[in-house]
Amino acid sequence: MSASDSRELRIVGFLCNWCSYGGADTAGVARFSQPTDLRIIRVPCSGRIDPLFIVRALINGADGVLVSGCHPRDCHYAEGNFYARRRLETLKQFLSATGIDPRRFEYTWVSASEGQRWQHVVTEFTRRIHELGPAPTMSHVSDGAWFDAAAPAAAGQGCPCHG
Amino acid sequence: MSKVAYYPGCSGQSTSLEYDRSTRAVCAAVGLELVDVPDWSCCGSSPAHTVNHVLSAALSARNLDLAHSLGVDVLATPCPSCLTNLRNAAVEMEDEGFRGQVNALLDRPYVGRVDPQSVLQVLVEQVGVDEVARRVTRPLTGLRVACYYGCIMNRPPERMRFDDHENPMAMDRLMEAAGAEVALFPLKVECCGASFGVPRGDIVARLSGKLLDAARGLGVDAIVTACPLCQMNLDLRQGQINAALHEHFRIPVFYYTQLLGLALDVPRSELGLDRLCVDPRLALGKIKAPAPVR
Amino acid sequence: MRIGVFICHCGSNIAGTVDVVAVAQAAAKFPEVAYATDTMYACSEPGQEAIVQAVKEHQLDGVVVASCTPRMHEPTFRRTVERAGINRYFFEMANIREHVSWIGKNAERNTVKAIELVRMAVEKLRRNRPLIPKRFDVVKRVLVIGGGVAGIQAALDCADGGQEVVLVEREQSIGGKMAKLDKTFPTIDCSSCVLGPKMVDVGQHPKITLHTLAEIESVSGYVGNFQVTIRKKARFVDWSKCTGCGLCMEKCPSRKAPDPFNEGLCTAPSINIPFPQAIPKKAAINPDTCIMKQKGKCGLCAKICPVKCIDFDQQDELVTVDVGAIVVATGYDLFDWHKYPQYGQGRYPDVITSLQYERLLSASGPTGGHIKRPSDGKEPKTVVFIQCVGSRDRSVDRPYCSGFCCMYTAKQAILTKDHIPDSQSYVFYMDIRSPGKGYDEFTRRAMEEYGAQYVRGRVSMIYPKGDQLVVRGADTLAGTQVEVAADLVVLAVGAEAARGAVTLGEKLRVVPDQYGFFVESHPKLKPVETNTAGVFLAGACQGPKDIPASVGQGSAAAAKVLALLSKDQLESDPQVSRVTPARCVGCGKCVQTCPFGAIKLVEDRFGNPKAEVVETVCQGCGICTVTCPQGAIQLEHFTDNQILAEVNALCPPRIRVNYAS
Amino acid sequence: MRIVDLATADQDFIAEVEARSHQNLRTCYQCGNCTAGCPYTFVYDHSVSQVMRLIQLGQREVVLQCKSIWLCASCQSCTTRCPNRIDVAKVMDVCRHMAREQGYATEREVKLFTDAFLRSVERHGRAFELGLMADYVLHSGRVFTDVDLAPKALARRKLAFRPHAIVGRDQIERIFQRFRKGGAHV
Repeated sequence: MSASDSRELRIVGFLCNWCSYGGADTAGVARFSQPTDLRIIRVPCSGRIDPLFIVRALINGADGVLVSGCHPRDCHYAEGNFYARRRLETLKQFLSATGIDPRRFEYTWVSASEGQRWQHVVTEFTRRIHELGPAPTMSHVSDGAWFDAAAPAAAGQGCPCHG
Repeated sequence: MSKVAYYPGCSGQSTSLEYDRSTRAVCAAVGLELVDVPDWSCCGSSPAHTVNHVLSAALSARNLDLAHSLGVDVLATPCPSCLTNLRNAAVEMEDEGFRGQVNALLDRPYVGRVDPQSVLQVLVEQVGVDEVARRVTRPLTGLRVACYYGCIMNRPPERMRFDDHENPMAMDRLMEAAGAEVALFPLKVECCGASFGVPRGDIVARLSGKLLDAARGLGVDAIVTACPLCQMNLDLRQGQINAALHEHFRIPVFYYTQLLGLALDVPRSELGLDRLCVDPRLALGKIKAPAPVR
Repeated sequence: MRIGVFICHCGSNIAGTVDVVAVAQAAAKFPEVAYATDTMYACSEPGQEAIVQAVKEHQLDGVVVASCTPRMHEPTFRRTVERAGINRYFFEMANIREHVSWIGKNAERNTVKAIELVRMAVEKLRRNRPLIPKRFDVVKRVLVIGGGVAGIQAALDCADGGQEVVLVEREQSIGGKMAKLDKTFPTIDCSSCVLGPKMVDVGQHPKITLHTLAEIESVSGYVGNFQVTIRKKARFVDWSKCTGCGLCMEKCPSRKAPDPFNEGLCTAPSINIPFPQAIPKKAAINPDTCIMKQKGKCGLCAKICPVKCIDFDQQDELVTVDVGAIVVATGYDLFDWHKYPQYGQGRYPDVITSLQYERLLSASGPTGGHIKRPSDGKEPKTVVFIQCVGSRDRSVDRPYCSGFCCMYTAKQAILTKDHIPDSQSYVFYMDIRSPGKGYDEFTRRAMEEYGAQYVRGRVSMIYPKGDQLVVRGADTLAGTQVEVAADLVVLAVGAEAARGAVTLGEKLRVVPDQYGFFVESHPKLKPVETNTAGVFLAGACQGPKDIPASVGQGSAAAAKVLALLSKDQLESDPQVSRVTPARCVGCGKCVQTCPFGAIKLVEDRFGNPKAEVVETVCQGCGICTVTCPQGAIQLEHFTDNQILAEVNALCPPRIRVNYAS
Repeated sequence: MRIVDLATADQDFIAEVEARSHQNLRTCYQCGNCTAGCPYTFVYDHSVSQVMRLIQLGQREVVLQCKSIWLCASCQSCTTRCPNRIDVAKVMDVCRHMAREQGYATEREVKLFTDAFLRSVERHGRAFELGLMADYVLHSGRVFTDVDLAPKALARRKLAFRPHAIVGRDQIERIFQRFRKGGAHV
């Protein structure tokens, strides 16, 4: 099923200002058509993304969350994306424990010049989310339990920056 | 001792019987065990793939399956044309859709998971040039040769994944190991006219003539080949080429296994030197310490 | 709060696939929105004026503009709201062009998406705070990295503008690629005659400090206050004494190493001055080939030197400078043509690069300006030029056009005829790209006046025959294969990013594109700026460029630097982290994670450790905000509450089952 | 000279060649490198790069009736050196397949030799040179083909007088039978 001819799903993107937001701009300037499901929240750096933002989006009913930052070593703030990588990787591992399909969350690296790559990332991720379908209502899990389960990731447990 | 499946190819039964025999002898001499693919059939050669890729792959698939049943990883063939067909089939059948079409032509679905390689590749990569050099007892000192690989042994590189595709060196290195002097042949991978010998002899005359001319310009005693079709075009058809181009080429064209066999002191009866059309005796006379005739 | 929302048509760019009127109507119903309208061009003069008027008319204290990317016009609109009397951080932008109208064709979906993006912006704006920038002093000095023609121009313009300049060059002399060229197109000016005086000016300018044989070790700081460490490599010669007399070069017994200045066409002594016009004209020892450095004996140069300036024990030296701005002018390198095995991979000595050919043409080159082919020194009568070697070729990952090869090949064909009147040149080309002033006329002259035979097609292979090289190509205009026996083959090798560019980019926080060329801030409007404030680009480090374009960019970068350094103080971006001392437990995790050392631990009046942000040092990345276990440190303008408000705007919270438990 | 009406480009033809060869033909920018390296250009009626261009222009009849597609030996020079990584030899192969299917045989001898070869394989499981030569001579009527080589070849025992029939030759026969029945298109 193509993403464009079915009902739109709710996909939230967190993009760093310098690379991936620029990459999305580049894709737009080049008129690289993309599925329209994604809504982008701009943050200065992928290192600014608190795993709790992602968990919050998913609890609130987002069908997918996509994070994108600068390629490793290319971070505008030198090392923000390294912190992001560790946090997001930890989050990924914890997600399944909460009952959320970890495939609903993905992170990737796209530079400001990579418009085509951005188009590809959005298209593929949207396709994946449409294959998974709308996120199930999580009424059987308590909201608080979710946060409890996600807390280690959010607090960056197993992440060196949190000691 | 390394063990590989062996696919001689149709020409090894007739026009290039000496290539098959000398290949077997050389491999035995360097400790490479060849296990014949039982009841192998024709790979389809160029005619099959020029008609249809599924048909071509089906003809190869049967052989890949038979080789697979021997429990080896590598299927070695001396013939680059067979190699191309077998390799293309093996790679393309990784695609499920294509494999389905091929299976529709076969009695049993394809299972073969062997890697088709040229005997030359196996010799260089599994035995090693140094090991071959170590076993040389009668070096070809004094013999100056040009190595000609033919067009499809190494091309396209992504598919063949062996040696440099513009300047392959495997045969050059083996000939050096055998003690011969190797002239850098700039037309190593130029096509000789391939299988147009029968229907369009004029094409072969022009293309193979160009190769002979380049070899003559290098002042070599002989050309060394690894392809039955190339050898046939350059050797058997050398007279036709001379007639068509008003030339007087007289360059013997060896299989590399024949010269390697001489250097490894393989019995001459296994090398079939008498089956070459252009008399090789003058060239062999250049070898400083000629191998004794057995 | 009273928020005004302005939905831009951007002509038909947005209005073509977004119902802007519907978006404005929807926005009018959002909380705290007092006014919503659509506007033709929000960024135009009347568009901005309408915003100012609306602010006054409707007593607005916050503005949302839904138009293009904030990376383009956020500063524009911030100034607009400031003109209207609002703090400039009470402004938010919704990107409904690049992220909506230009990528989706379905008007209905686009409109819904635009509404949601506006909703997000409104929710964020409701939680904004007024921010006031701090001021800090600017270091009035500029660093120029790279001493090619672009860097030279930037350095001279900055110095002439009254600023102190530190010029760092990796090679022993400045001059770059241009110093190696014989003549320049389309005027056939002598390259060293044009460049030489500029090099001398650099050497003599009282405002310019030159470091050659030097590289950037590290960079820290921010616009107006960079700290740069420069590694001056050991040259084993005391340059304060060396007079450049060249006696050492004559006597050096080690002269087998290929001469890099002459592109390996000849050899150079181990102690060497690269070329007669070198600036600085000082000798340096190559430790890899020097017999004394390798074997511990020789020292002939030390004995012969009249001023005793040889110092075999010299070590690398680190120099630190403070600068307010940086110009990157690191140029390009030549494509390694050995990636084309069909051109011989170096097996044929008479297949050379275009830059090697420049050295053969140059009067100061290894053949004294006589074209002699490398194999046997014979004068070639048939010269074949092959264009696009490493350009416009996906198979070697160089799909871009190098831009200047068509022109220099035409020049070389002309010069060949000048040098050898009975010669014939052949040029294999795919397309002739000569869009500069006087350029196309120049390539026509090569064909019409100088008789160069242009052949439209690529060359498939080169092979030797006798003492010639057979070049086999195509003439696609004639529709067939062509062959020509050449005495010399010149490969018009393309340009690629300078080696080391990526590493340097990491230090400067300037991003390279996928081929290693540095990315400018905006391809149209900010061609010499980068995304790192205070770092500018000039010349071919941004992409292949010819000399006039490089010089133009050198001057452009200098103009940007001069404008920046004309201010005594700069405003720091107030979008920085802020600590709520009451929540801070002084764990110091933020101090450890801050990449800029912008956070320090101080004691409050009770002796408790508390984090404190140095506002002018903080770059506003927000890594600390995520790190803080207490939520005590928040990045202004991107606080947790603001981002969560955006999340909630997109995904409204569901009924909370058992939340209390 | 033939005038090409650009508006009547056969889009189905372009699509079919692309689908069967798995190549993006639009990436060809006519640099001519395929023609430059092709050893067979001298016998072609349209050079390889022209064939590529004619496909881009949707000129089905011109391409399928040209001699070049029959004279390509699949030597891989074009494929190996294409700057746009197009498998040109495969495109040539596919054009020949399509020409065959549509009953063209512009180079009759080449087609007859191919047919004779495959008949030999179908019959014996392996190629039987003497038999296929006889077959080819019979079908082509070129009775003197290579008769000059016979003494040399026979003296050196290069030609077997009997086919090397294999046990599983009925399996090969069935491959051909199924192929003809299905008329597989790839």
